[in-house]
Amino acid sequence: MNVVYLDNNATTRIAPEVLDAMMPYLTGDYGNPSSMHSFGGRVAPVVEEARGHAARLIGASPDEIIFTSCGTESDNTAIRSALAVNPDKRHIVTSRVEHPAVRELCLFLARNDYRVTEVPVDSKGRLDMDAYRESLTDDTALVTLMWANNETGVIFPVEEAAGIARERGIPVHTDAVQAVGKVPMDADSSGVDMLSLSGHKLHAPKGIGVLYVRKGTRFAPFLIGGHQESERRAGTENVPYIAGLGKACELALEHLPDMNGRVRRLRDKLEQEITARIPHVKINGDTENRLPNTANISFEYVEGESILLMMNEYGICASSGSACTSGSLQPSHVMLAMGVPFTMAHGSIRFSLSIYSEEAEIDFVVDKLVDIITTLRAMSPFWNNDSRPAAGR
Amino acid sequence: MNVVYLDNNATTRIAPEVLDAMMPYLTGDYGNPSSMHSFGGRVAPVVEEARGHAARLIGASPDEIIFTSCGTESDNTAIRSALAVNPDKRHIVTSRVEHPAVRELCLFLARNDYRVTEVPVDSKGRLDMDAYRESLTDDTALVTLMWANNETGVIFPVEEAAGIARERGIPVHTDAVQAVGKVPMDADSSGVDMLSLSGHKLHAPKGIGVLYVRKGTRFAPFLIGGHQESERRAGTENVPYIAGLGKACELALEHLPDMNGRVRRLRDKLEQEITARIPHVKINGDTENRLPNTANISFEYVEGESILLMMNEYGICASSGSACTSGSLQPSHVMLAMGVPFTMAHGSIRFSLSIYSEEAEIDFVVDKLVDIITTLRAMSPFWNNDSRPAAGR
Amino acid sequence: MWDYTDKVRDHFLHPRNVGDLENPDGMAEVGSMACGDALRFTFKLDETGRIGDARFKTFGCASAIASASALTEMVKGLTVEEAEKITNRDIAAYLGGLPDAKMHCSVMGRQALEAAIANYRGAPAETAALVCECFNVTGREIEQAVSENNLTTVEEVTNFTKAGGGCGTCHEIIRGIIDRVRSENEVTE
Amino acid sequence: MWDYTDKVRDHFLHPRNVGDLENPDGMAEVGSMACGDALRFTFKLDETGRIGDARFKTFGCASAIASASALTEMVKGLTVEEAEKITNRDIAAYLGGLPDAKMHCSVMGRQALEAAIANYRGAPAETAALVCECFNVTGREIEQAVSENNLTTVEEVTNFTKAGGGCGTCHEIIRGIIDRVRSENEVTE
Ligand SMILES: Cc1ncc(COP(=O)(O)O)c(C=O)c1O
Ligand SMILES: Cc1ncc(COP(=O)(O)O)c(C=O)c1O
Ligand code: FES
Ligand code: FES
Repeated sequence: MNVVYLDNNATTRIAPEVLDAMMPYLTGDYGNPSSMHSFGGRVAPVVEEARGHAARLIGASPDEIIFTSCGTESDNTAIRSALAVNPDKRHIVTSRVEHPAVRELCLFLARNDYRVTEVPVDSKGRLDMDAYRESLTDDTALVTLMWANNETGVIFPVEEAAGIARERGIPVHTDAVQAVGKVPMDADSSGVDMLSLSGHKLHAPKGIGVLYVRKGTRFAPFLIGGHQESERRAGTENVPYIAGLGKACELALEHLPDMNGRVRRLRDKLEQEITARIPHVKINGDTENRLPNTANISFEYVEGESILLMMNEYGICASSGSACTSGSLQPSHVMLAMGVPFTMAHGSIRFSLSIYSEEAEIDFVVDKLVDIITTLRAMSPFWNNDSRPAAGR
Repeated sequence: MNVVYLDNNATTRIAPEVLDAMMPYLTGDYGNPSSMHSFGGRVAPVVEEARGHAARLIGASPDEIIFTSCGTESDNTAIRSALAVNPDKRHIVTSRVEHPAVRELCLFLARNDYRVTEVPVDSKGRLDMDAYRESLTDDTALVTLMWANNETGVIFPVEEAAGIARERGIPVHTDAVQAVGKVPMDADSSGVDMLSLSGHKLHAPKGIGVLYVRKGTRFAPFLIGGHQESERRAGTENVPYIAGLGKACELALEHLPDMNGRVRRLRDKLEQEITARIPHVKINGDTENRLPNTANISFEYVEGESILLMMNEYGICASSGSACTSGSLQPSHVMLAMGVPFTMAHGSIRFSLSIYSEEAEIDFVVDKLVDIITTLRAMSPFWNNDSRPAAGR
Repeated sequence: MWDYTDKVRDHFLHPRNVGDLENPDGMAEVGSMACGDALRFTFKLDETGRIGDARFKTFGCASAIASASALTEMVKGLTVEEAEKITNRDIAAYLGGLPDAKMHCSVMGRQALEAAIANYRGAPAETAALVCECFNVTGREIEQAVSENNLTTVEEVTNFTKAGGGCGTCHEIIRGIIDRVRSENEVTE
Repeated sequence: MWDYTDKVRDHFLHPRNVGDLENPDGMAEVGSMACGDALRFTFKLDETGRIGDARFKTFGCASAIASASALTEMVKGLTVEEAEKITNRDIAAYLGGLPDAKMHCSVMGRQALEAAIANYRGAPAETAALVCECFNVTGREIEQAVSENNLTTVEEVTNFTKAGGGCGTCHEIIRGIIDRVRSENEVTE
């Protein structure tokens, strides 16, 4: 069965060019870049070349790039570092809709001697800037706000938020894992001090990430041990994945126009056709300010897992909330924070496209969804067979 | 030029079978194992199969295996966890010869409200068991001792040490990164509570590790975020490397007899020929209790980097101390802890073999070393041309 | 999907006995939209006093649908007394097992069965599916309030029943109830 | 190796002017085994008063060897006054640059040059290579103590000079000195 993969916010295929870039280091060229023999040493420039590509993609300089093992590690490192270098400050500002890699850590810290303010969002997932401004205190050690939301694609005004924080001398971290490679980005002028990205969201493998740390930012390493990454992240370098991530960053920069042109149009078509052909659906999130590849759509009166599994029968891959929250009965914290009613939150599906997505796939998905939603609604006690909600019976 | 790779304690080649096991997940099968579609879900069993292989290799059960991003992360996680679950105890017992992934963290903790006892070793690198026994206090939160030393291959009596600690209710972690796959191991009966291993020391790639946590051991995660690894290690699973590590563990178990038979004999031959043909050399470390693949040899009156770089001209890869410490002027902390005199410490070279090592390579290395040491000694102010030390002039 | 049995998969993709029975001998509604799953279950006895037909409608995940489908199959041909002995474990077993995290689906089936039997024995039909979780208000209560008082807005419903006065997630459903009751009234008027 | 220039590599693999000059006009020893690098440098003037020959022996890493080799080449043909102007940066530049972490090798070269010129101008030959770091004792001091007092064990040397009374890492070298001095004495006796 052909797979129609519209779950690229969960993870992406490894680009063939990326695999090619990795292969030498998965085969003959397995040396340790820290070694004193040239068999190992000759892979050190490979790491530096990749660092250059990562820097270019996000508008940073190479020495501001630290390779990590994933987006989660980048996020954890940034947050722990900001707290470690500023031990007297005990307050963190974040949002209600962060990825668990930020949110769960903040919740953990809130149980361990920190105060955490989760700035709310409105029904479109937009950050409440007034609440944000008011949340900042003299005790605030860190602002951590995601650049773009993984479930809805909604883009936060991170640069504006960073400006406000910087005026008060508060360091800013942004989880840009979903934004990097989908929208243009210039870390240098953004005002943020730290920025996380993850390889597997941009056609590099799972298990490699980057933490950008602005030059001059005080930093405390998270993984402590050897001297790798200029003493900022210990552990033998994952040379194959670093080489792959470098290539992926290079490609992502090239593909930005396709992402924001063709892919965006495909996403828009998907949404338009679905809303045209299926009653009682709703697009979640601020459609004005969104990643070009993400559509979060609620199908009222039916439940998400059932939709996913019926789509699965046709080889269609998507997700309900984020991959992490799928399988739980609670609607995702993002939907809850946006105040999406349960009737719709339970039936929200995220479709996330990539540069590999094609128009025929979109047409196929829309056709199948019409059937699936009809079938499921026919089974729903909240739906009458004459295509009306039967709410409350 | 042919490469003669005798630096397997630094890193190893990826076994072809391991690469084969990884390839599906680097190409078509790129799904996220946490996804609700079978394209992602079908890779979840791959992760579990790998967990089984890792468990079998070290004598554990699969649910005691947590996949991490490297040996350093495993070590950091174990140590941080032990302290986190026992916040009232402020004392750590370790040895003087640990890898930086343990040692640097302990030194960091010693600067941050912990007391650290580094148990000494004797001139052969053997743990001082009396000092160890005396070091344990009611305030001791953790004992962390390496199973085998990366520079000398000396094996610590970890099981005996663990027994002593357990009698006092003190949790024990062992950095078994160098030991796993080289000597038989049974975590279950070993008495240790936590054990670290790293993939790239056993023919899996760099950037994947395991932390074994004995069932019932209280545990605090290090990376906080999503629900992966049964809530014990957040971050999207590195499926290709996990699959590769599983295969590598399976192979390592198969190859244990070769490692402890043929490879050990090759190592012994290397040492015997070198001591027979080159004057003023010394084997460092307890030759009775050593990894079968490691030889640490001091060439008096010459300096290690020079030896390495001359060997490099012949394509011979080895290292001076550990890869991490190479390039620094100080002899490694391991040599210093063993009290190896500077005359010998600076000229100590580690040769580390693998199951891919061949006899012809050993012969080649010995031949070349005879020339190299002669050349360098002819340049040394501490050596007379009549093959005698000229010390003190 | 990969940790569902083939039987679950079959009952999810090809559910048996979907629908509502007219004039059922027993009926019940359990769960709620807020919980993430809800089930309406009806049955009818045949001339021999055994359960001749049973139907369900489910809002929920694959295993909720499969559990309800299984339940309808399992009860057919049983006496009410026999059916009463079916436990949630029986439902799960019938499906070849359910993942731990999904056992509550079989529990919901068992609850619906129990409530429908109680209804058969004279208890008021349990259409007690909660609409407003915040204030514990069922659909029937809202229906009654709307129809008896001719309510037309959510605000009014909140005033009469408290429903909708909390988090607000039930507003859509309340609006739906109002629409339905009013259209029914129009017909009868 | 990969961050050494080709010139460093060349001077390391093919060092120029290795050895000791007999009856040098200037000589010096700097560094120590404990430090990880040491250099003995000697030069001789030719009939025109220029440096006609220069030799080195180095214990150290590739860049230490290359720096010493470079130094011997650089000074040849210069007057002492001209040679005196050579800085450690000049040595590094001659080699096409040195990695930051290795600049100390060029510094050692410069120090040896300076000390050898001082020796040429009448200062005692600086064979001051430290043997015992703990107590700052040079090889010459130990040599003297051994030969003047006929010492035969490291313990005795420690008693006389303190050398060897600390970490003990210098014991081997002290033993070497004892052996050498005694064998020289045997010859002369
Ligand atoms: C004993 C020991 N512990 C820990 C490590 C760290 O492992 P990794 O490089 O995978 O972080 C190494 C090797 O580098 C090692 O030899
Ligand atoms: C917004 C966001 N942050 C962080 C992460 C975590 O990245 P990783 O899975 O590489 O740890 C993800 C994806 O999983 C994400 O979408
Ligand atoms: S569910 Fe009705 S107000 Fe919250
Ligand atoms: S160097 Fe001589 S005793 Fe330490």
